[in-house]
Amino acid sequence: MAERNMIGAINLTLDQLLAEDARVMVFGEDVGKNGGVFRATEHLQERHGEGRVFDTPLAESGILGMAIGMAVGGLKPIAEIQFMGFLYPGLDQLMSHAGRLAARSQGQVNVPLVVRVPFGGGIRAPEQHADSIEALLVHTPGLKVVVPSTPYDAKGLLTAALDDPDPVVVMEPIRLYRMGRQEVPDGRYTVPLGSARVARAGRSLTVITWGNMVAVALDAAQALAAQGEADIEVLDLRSLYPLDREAIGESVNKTGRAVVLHEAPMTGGLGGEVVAAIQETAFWSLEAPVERVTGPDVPYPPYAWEDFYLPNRERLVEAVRRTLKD
Amino acid sequence: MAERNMIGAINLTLDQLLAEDARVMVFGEDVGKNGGVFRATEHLQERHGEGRVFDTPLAESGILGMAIGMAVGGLKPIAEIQFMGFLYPGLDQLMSHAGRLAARSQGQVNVPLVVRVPFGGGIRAPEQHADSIEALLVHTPGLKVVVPSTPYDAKGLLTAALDDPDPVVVMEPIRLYRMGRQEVPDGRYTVPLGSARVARAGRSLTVITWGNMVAVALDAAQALAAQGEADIEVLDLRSLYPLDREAIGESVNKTGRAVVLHEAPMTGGLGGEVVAAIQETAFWSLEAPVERVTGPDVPYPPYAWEDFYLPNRERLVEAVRRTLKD
Amino acid sequence: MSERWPVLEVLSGGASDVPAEVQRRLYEDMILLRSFDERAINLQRQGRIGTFPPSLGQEASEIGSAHALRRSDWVVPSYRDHGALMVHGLPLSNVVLFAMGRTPSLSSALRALPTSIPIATHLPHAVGLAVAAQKLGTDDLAMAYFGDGGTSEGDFHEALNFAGVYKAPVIFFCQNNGWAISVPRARQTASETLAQKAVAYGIAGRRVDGNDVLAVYQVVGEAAARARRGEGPTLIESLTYRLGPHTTADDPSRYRPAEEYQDWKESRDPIQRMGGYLMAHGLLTAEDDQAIRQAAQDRIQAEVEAAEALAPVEPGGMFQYVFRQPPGDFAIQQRRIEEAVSRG
Amino acid sequence: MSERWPVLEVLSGGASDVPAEVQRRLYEDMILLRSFDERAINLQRQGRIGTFPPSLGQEASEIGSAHALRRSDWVVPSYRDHGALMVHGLPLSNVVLFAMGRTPSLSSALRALPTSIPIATHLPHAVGLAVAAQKLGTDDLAMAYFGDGGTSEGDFHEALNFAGVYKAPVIFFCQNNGWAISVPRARQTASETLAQKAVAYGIAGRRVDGNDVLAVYQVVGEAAARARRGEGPTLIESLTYRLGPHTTADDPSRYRPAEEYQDWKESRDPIQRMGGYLMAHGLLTAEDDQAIRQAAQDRIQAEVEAAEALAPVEPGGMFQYVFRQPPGDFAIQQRRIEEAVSRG
Ligand SMILES: Cc1ncc(C[n+]2csc(CCOP(=O)(O)OP(=O)(O)O)c2C)c(N)n1
Ligand SMILES: Cc1ncc(C[n+]2csc(CCOP(=O)(O)OP(=O)(O)O)c2C)c(N)n1
Ligand SMILES: [Mg+2]
Ligand SMILES: [Mg+2]
Repeated sequence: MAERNMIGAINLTLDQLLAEDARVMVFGEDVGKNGGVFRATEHLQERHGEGRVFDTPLAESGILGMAIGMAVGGLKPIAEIQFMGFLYPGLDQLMSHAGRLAARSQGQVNVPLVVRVPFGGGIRAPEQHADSIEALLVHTPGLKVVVPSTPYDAKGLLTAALDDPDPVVVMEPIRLYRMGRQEVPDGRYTVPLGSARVARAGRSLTVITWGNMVAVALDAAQALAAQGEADIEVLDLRSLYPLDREAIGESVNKTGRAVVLHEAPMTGGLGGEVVAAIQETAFWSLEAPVERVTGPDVPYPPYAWEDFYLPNRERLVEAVRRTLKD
Repeated sequence: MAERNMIGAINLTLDQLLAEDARVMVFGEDVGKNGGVFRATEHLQERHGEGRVFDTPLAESGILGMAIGMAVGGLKPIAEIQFMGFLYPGLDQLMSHAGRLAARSQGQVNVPLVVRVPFGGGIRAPEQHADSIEALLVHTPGLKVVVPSTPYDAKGLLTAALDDPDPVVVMEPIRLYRMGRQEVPDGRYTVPLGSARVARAGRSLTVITWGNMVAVALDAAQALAAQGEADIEVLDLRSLYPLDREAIGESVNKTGRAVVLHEAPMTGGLGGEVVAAIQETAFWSLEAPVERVTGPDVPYPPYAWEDFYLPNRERLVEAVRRTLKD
Repeated sequence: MSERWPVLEVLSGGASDVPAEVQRRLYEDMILLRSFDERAINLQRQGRIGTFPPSLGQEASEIGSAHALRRSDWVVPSYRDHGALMVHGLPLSNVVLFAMGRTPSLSSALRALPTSIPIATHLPHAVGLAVAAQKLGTDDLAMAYFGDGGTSEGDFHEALNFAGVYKAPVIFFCQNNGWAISVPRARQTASETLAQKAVAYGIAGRRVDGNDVLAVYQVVGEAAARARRGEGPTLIESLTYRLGPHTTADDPSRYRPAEEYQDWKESRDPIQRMGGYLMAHGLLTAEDDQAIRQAAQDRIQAEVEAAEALAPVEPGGMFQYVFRQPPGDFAIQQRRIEEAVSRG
Repeated sequence: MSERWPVLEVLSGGASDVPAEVQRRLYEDMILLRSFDERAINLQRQGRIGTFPPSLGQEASEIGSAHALRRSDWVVPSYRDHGALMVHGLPLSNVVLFAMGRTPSLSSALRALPTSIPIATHLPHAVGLAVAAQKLGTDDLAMAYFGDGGTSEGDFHEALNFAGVYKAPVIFFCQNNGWAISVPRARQTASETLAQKAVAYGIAGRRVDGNDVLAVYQVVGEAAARARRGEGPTLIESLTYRLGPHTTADDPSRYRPAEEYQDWKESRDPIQRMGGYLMAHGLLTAEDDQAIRQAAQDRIQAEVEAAEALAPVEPGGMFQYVFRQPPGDFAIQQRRIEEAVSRG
């Protein structure tokens, strides 16, 4: 067991998955010699050969479409899309095919595909390098979607995604790749799909979030605790589809108040689904309206505006205070 | 003024818009000689010439990408995507470009584009001919999205979409194309974007819906009224982005209870946004949890299952009863 | 340009070296397919099935191409390829069930993907299947079916480009039937032939008379042999014609010149041509022909009856196959619908 | 195949008939671009700007191509085309502002789209702009810029195909700089040249020495004349080389052979080649050269200062341009953020 950051944990996991099963293939743009633009696949081509770890032409629909065929054909593809903002030209393959082939074939075919996609803001990147489109994927029938916020979960969820017989998109928060280290077991383990994690237990209010925003929530919780203002529970969803509605209900039934936090634009964001889930599982416990703290309904802005765009501790604390007041 | 069905109203509107402004162009797959697979563009090529009404190659990204360029270049394109289930390969153009070009250019460029897309179920069509992906479009910054449920609104919203300086997707409910007629003025009028319509006023509970499902809601409301069970208000959103949050709040603050009804799958569907909007505008009036009656989280099934998939009067009535009981 | 892309014909030449029993089998299957499509159109008119896409006129392309494959090869079909799938082993009753809205596609336990309705977006899957065959060390290949309209989609491009880069054992079999619903081939692309699009990917391109079943059989056989030898992909343009409507919901008289249709129907019908050829070479008599047609009718009747004999569907069916490991939500959603059904 | 796709060169031949002042202007602009890129890399190292994509080595392609256009033509650029935009009229201070994260793109009041970061998906826009010019009855054209990697995207295909069908006045200017980040041209596609991809669309294809500014100027000029005459689109493959990193965030030594780089740098530098040519033809002296370089530095200094002098951004800026007619929600969302900022 060693301390690793998230990118190190992912690199280790890919290395181990490649080693344990010859059917595992890792591919995408610049994943070979270059080791990926974030170095998630560093040294993997050297170790496992060009037949197993390889570059593709620059075409996201081609990558995902080929990956689907490979999965059906008996391999275990792990495809990388370089940034979530470049998943758009490949969405059709997920929406028309990856998510439908099992149903379309009445179970004759299934698609054990893993797609890794770095996403989210906070690194002062150029345009379209910081998008978060989990809401679109979660609304796509037939897909599973997970998002780790710790190195430990990054390894466990990626391994679980590979083991899962259905297509799974693993969203990796770019800003967390190198932020903080954690003990990550060397051996194989999985974090089950569909299970949220209580990142901090508390009694006054539940903040429900995922990805980058978990750190913001923990930070706000600590600040509010330090001032003796509130004892916040932070629920890290980890799995966006399946959604752990039970964990949501349990937490909000306990605290009676909730704020949903995400970086994607508000309207049509997954926050709405979480609010609806609260409504359906914890209505009678609710003591105040559920607020959403999110990015505004605008394209992710150039980085001079990034700090205004991204929900931060201040905005979350204000929302928590409003929600506690009611 | 004459009685028209929705497809007739659309055909008339396109004809008039083409006649009144030489910059208007109508194009897509099979819209020319064939008049469109639903006949929305029937006779338009004959009347306005091949320069104004024309077929494209079979490529949705090409259609929308070219349309964007045409809009920037000084034309007023009205592009047709044959079915919403075939919008997927063109989504990138809406998500990476149509919705961003104004912001990306800091207002130097704008995209006065109209995209017409037949959508939704109920006509026993083959696979992928019945999808409803409004939630994906509404979550795309920079796009506006409208959906008529009457011939009158079909004309007024389409005209308003053309007048609007921003990109607008007009979703047309296939099942309503030829279902029922209504007086539709011959002259030009608009139905403003962003304004919901009270399709039926009532006091006991609000059903919030759009498109095909408006008919189901009105039907259920009538049944419940006939039995003296409840007096349902039906709010037809008409405009999904901008969303008329005021109308939602006003209605639910009046009735104290709401059910959201849509045909798309539940998880991540626009129903969540509506529930959140209610939470934010009418929490203190709520006397029962808001329920959602929607399609299940599965790909739209083959038509033998269509009646099980689509929300219907029975399911809505049950949800209303549950909500009234609390 | 087109002189660089000659159209392979066989029927117009001398005797073929394809074994007589294969020739005969090709003919029988073309008749079976034609008879099936005619029957399906009838069933649709009677309201017993829904929208149906017949392959009338394209029998030589469908049957000839599929006969050139092995059962272990992957067929990656579009919505119009029940003919090819039938040759690959698909029971015709599945086609009826599909048109009855009881399955979302032509799915089967064969080495075949379910039929794909979105145009050309299945082509990358064929590349992936071919890459899988390659990496798993077999000499199987994948063959994707699509139409002239399909060549315009971005996925056509991405698939052929990937296939070229990986030298994948894949055949892109394009049935150029002259029309994409109402859009004629000449408005689909300005390239003189579709085969020449292979140049863009550094792969082989071939044109074949798609109404000449022996030529189709030969050209696909050659491409398959090349693929198995590791020489990479081939794009085949099979020149044929859709004699029927696009689907039973379409009316081609709105857009298609009557003379064009008459010409293809009267002088280039693939079944007549092969029938004439077989008779000329002493491989078929009028009585044989009669027997083949009768056998086809009988078989189709049995398949239709089998499909129609099935019990109505249950709501649970639409949840059943979406995931191998479904989420907990499914049980709740299914129960709610079942309750409504049992009340309603 | 490549003998069918000869590479146009001019500098290696005799005297050009391009007017001397234009030749000189091409040289000056190449120096300006090179100097700017060097300065930008420096600014990035000092933390004064963010990630920056230099066009080091591609100056002849950028400058030569843009000079062949009229101001009323549309430029449809990728992220690396500040050089072409500068020629079209873009102030260099805009480039600095972009790299400072103050604008999402290089936007301007010119007949140019904002730079596009997603690869090749801007090509259909060029077709649309060209179609608009056509329908509005002008003889303007649109020119899209993109790289070798861009040829793999589906939108490349759809754009070129639409352009062919509509005979649109559009030029597809592909800078084949050998690499798409770390992926070499040979792994991007199996076609021997990129120009030959034109065959797939029935349009013209040309190859040019992209480090020969006079050749680039000529080939684009010819394509533009063809487009204005209504003879349709041209795909141009401009053979060049990226001498710098992909962006300042990239380290090419990880993937690129040092010898390849040395070769291009030492014997094929576009600025050295044009400088030598001008001197050999008596159009440039060493003193001129010195003065040109100094003028470039001065101009760049002024542009950087102008950009850095601007006041910090306000939160409202990110809402300002999303819609011409923004929804009511915007005011509420903006106010909430402004309140948090003023409290924080
Ligand atoms: C992505 C997509 N866009 C549009 C359609 C609607 N559509 C169905 S078939 C068809 C024409 C196809 O023509 P072609 O590829 O030539 O095949 P054919 O039907 O002639 O066999 C169209 C436009 C679709 N199924 N998928
Ligand atoms: C759709 C999309 N996918 C991936 C990327 C990430 N990316 C940025 S530049 C680049 C390589 C581009 O290579 P090329 O087209 O040759 O242009 P060059 O950078 O060499 O000028 C990649 C993969 C992107 N910007 N857009
Ligand atoms: Mg066709
Ligand atoms: Mg390049």
